[in-house]
Amino acid sequence: MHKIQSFPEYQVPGAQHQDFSPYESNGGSIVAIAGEDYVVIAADTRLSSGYTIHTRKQNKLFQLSEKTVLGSTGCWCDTLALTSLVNARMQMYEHLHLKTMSTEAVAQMLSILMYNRRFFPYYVSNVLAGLDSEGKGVVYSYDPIGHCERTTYRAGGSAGTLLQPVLDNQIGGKDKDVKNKPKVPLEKAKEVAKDAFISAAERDIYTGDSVILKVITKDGITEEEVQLRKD
Amino acid sequence: MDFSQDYGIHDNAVSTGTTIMAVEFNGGVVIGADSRTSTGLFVANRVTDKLTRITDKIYCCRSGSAADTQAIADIVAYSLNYHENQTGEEPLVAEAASEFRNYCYNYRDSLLAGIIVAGWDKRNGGQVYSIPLGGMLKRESVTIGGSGSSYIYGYVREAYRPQMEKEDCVAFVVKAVKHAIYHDGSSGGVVRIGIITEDGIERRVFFNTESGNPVEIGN
Amino acid sequence: MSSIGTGYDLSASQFSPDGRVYQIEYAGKAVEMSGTVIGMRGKDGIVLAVEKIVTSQLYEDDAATRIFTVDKNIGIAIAGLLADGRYIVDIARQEAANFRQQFERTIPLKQLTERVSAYVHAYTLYSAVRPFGVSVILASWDEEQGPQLYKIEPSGTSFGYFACASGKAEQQAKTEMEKLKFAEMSVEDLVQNAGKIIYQVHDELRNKDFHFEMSLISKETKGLHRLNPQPWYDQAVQAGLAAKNEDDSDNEI
Amino acid sequence: MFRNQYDSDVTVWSPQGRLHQVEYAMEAVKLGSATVGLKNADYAVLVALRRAASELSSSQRKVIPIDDHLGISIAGITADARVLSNYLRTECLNYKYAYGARYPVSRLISNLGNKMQVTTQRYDRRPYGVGLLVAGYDERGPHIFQVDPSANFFNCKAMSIGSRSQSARTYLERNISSKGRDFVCTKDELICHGIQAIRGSLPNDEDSESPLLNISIAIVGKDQPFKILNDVESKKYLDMAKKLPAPPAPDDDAPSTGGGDDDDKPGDAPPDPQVLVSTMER
Amino acid sequence: MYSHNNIFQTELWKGGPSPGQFYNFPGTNYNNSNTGGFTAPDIFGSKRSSSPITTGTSVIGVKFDGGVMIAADNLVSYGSLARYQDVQRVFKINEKTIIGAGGDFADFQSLKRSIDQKMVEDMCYQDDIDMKPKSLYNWLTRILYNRRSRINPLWLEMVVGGMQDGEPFLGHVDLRGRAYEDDVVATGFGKHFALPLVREQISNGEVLTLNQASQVLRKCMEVLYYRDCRAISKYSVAVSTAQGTIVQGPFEVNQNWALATMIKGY
Repeated sequence: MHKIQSFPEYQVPGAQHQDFSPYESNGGSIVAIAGEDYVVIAADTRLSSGYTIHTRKQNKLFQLSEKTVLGSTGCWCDTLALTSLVNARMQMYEHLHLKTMSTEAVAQMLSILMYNRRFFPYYVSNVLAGLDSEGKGVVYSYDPIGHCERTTYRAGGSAGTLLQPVLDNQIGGKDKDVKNKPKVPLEKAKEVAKDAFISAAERDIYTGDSVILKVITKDGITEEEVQLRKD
Repeated sequence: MDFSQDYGIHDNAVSTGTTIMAVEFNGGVVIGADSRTSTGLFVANRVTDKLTRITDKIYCCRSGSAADTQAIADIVAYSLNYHENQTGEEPLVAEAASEFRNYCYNYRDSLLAGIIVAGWDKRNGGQVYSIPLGGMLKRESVTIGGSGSSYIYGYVREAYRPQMEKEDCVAFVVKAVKHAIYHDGSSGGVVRIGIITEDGIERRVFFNTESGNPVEIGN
Repeated sequence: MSSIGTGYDLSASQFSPDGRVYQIEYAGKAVEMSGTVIGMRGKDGIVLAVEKIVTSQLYEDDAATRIFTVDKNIGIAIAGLLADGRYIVDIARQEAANFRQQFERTIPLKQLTERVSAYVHAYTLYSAVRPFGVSVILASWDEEQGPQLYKIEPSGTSFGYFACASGKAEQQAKTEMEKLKFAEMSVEDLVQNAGKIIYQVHDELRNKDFHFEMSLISKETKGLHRLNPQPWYDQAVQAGLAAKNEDDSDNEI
Repeated sequence: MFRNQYDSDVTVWSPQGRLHQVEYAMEAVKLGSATVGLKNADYAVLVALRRAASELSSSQRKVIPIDDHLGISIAGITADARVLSNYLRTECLNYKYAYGARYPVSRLISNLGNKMQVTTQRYDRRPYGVGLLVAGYDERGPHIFQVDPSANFFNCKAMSIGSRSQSARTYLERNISSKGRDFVCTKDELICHGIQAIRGSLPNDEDSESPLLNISIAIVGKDQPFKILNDVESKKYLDMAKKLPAPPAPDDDAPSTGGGDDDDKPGDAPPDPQVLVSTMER
Repeated sequence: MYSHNNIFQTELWKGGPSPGQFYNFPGTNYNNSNTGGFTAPDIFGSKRSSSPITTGTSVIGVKFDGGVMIAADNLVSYGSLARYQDVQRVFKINEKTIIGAGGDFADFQSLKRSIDQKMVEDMCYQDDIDMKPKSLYNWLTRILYNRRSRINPLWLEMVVGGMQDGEPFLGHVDLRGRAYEDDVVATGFGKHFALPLVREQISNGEVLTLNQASQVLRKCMEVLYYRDCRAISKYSVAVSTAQGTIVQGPFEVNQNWALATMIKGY
């Protein structure tokens, strides 16, 4: 609008120049926990900007295949664009190679897709959960520009920093003797994930309403929903 | 002392800081405008003609950057002339308005143009279209534009009657523009009027006097 | 036309010594082999009708349709190579869209015809392409302009008509149409005559099976181009069948 | 060398108003092994004969998935089919990306037709030497489309193209329901009809009862994404179909339905020309 | 087109379309000459992303039993000037889809022209397939995201509604391409004033009837008229049910100023 400034008599009264930022934080958290033969991934369903809640039932888990689920939060428009791109890419892969993309392959591709926008990043926090080619549960976590790390549990999104220590303690067994780390049974993983979200909803205004939890095993994917605080 | 810096004559673009207006009446449209063109505080032209011909029966009233609006008007006039040759029929006012809007919208970041398109065609009679900054398009039965228009919204809303007689309509437009000239520093000079009907345009000039006629004082 | 074998008839960019461009005329032959297509302009509506030759029992009724919508109130019927025809229809749609983008209204049919015929004509100028093997009938109707009808030939020439025909039985259809007074015809008259003509000109000895297709633009269709609209479609078919039976019984006597 | 002076280029009309190059391209379809497409109220099915190029090679792909709701089977030059299938896949992906929906089958095919038409009108191109049968499912139900090298396409109740496909078409015509709409039968029966139809197009020296009968079967329909059946499933349907009576022998008196023919061809067209194009097929 | 200092030019992914590069979107080819070369942003985005000038305020959409309803007032403002007071901001797209728009009205008119052209294309195919609300919603999301990614956004906030496979659909898209579906959505001021009013009514999972829906929208428009400086008292409503779509209005909101008589002093 520099032009209008050289014509003061044409400045529109009441019209303010609005700076445009392509980014917006829409909140939301993800927790994923992998076990020997399962992986649990959960995300809340609140979509908000600042103090405004847009919707209380936004699913943030994207099922990419029978064995892979992506949780994505942050700038919601980037999430939408990124996930449709991943879906398109996965279909192209399937046509080319006549098989469905493995979780490892999706993980690598996601990293590349993200890095492709290194200088105008997808402003999202991604956690990818799935079964690897040996049938073991696996979690990949990302930063917005495509750094990719394979782990067994991860919290991400607006309450990620709140929840990661909980997981370190409850799942990672960081407080225990390193040698006798207990294997985490599925039921415990689910309980920890739910509890984590109940706590997060207490302290993070961008997390709440309800949490959707998906469990991936060799028999398929099951889904359940737990209600959270709605204020 | 650098005169140009204080008065912004050389470094400011030429603007038709303006009052423009168009009204539908029962047989065509009346368009009107003041005649002041300014650069900053300096009146660059005191007898400007802001009623610009697009075709014989379609005119536009220009406000905003003089260069921008003249350029667009030239392009649209050329394009509609070509269109007329192609179809063998007189262009519609709506077609002219649509063309103006296309330029104003597509280049909205680079242009400063607020345009009123008015005219008469066989299909829809007299029509007035408003294209403000930003490039939206809206048909209205009466519309005003330019910096001076803000001072006369109340008057226009109060005094306008749908489907007026020609001379009533002319008087209404003259009076409205005069009010704007009186209050707006960026509008001034004479009131130029165009009356577009089936037969083409009839143009009149009203001086800024009580009667609208030239008056010499002191003789 | 003893052009064959002279070598002057192999390219659209070549005249023969007697001043003809044979490739264009040969393209016209493709039109003459096609099922008959007619367009008729009435008092307050316009109709297109087609004798669609059915070459396989396995096709659906709507397979290889020869009537297309170009814009809300503009229809095109094609005689000749259907693939070429569809391509022309695509061009026409683009022209209509461009006009709409520029002027925010539907393109006048006269203008659309001019644009499309210029395109068809361009394909008669170069050796790198061949002329379109189609004859294109364009129809439109609106409140202000009323019914409009144009036809474009493979050469790229175009004319306006009250009624016109193309394809196998062009002559026969024309003869039938010349008996009619179009300026006074209602929509009902139009569709019934369209049915009659198509059923009458169909040659059962050469092509056993055909499918009747028609479209209508008028006030009754809300100014929209509609393919096989009811109840007019049934009216046309009934009129056609009746006319055919009459003809058959004439022949027996 | 040439059969006549008007058949050298796709840009040359013959004095009869024919395009010999396009007609020759149509012949390429007849060199490919046969494929059948058919549908009932809810499903569309493709059945294709596969043949190996040599003893040592694997058999060619006859059925190509395009999208979840759509796939094609081919007869003719396989490499040309790949170009077309790439185009179709890209279109479907783009449509899905933009609209989050499945590309309506008829619209996709008419766009394909316009792409193919260009190759029949330019000096620097040749028509695609491949025929396609498209099986798809969208909000208008299941569809079978036949696409020719001439850039013509037809919405079909059922169809067969490829070598000796006439007998398959005869079978389809005789078995289509009396109303003449499409097949009224279960999904399993529909697939068996497809197999029966294609058995009639087997070369005489191949025993249609042979367990080695190498066919591809694909299905798409209501709540059924496009799927090529695996060997076990195919075997199941082959066995099921074998229990049915053998298809009627091609009837010499059967009307020439000319499914693969351009409908602009005059009724008294001369016999099919000898083909001079070489193809992938051996 | 190539310039060596353009960091986006670096090809990390060869073959196939580069990520995010899909076509069919108006304004996508900003280097393309036929679009007349819109002001193209440099690699750090346009230095002066345009501000909205002629704007519409809130749009509200609710689902009800068997349909969707979208309401917006009839004002397009020019800054603080209530400039155009009889403008439709809710539209029937076809028999299945309705839309309402707030934000820069010039941008919306441009988008609407693209949509109208799509409706003509739908007709041309002669296959009785109409664009469904979800498809339009998805398409708008892509367009808006595309423009925001070029730092040249279409300054819009839109509500898309209609019937999708027999079920009501209601979605919201904004200038960044942020999109979501819900039983009730609103834009601008409506988010703060209208959403609570509607949510209150459906808090225990109730489904509104058509009548209740139109009453609650009426209440919302009244409150917005009181509390939104860019609202007027005249509004229109678009309704979509299995029977089709219709735009109704303009209506005048109820007004109650009795309170004013009781106030004296500050």
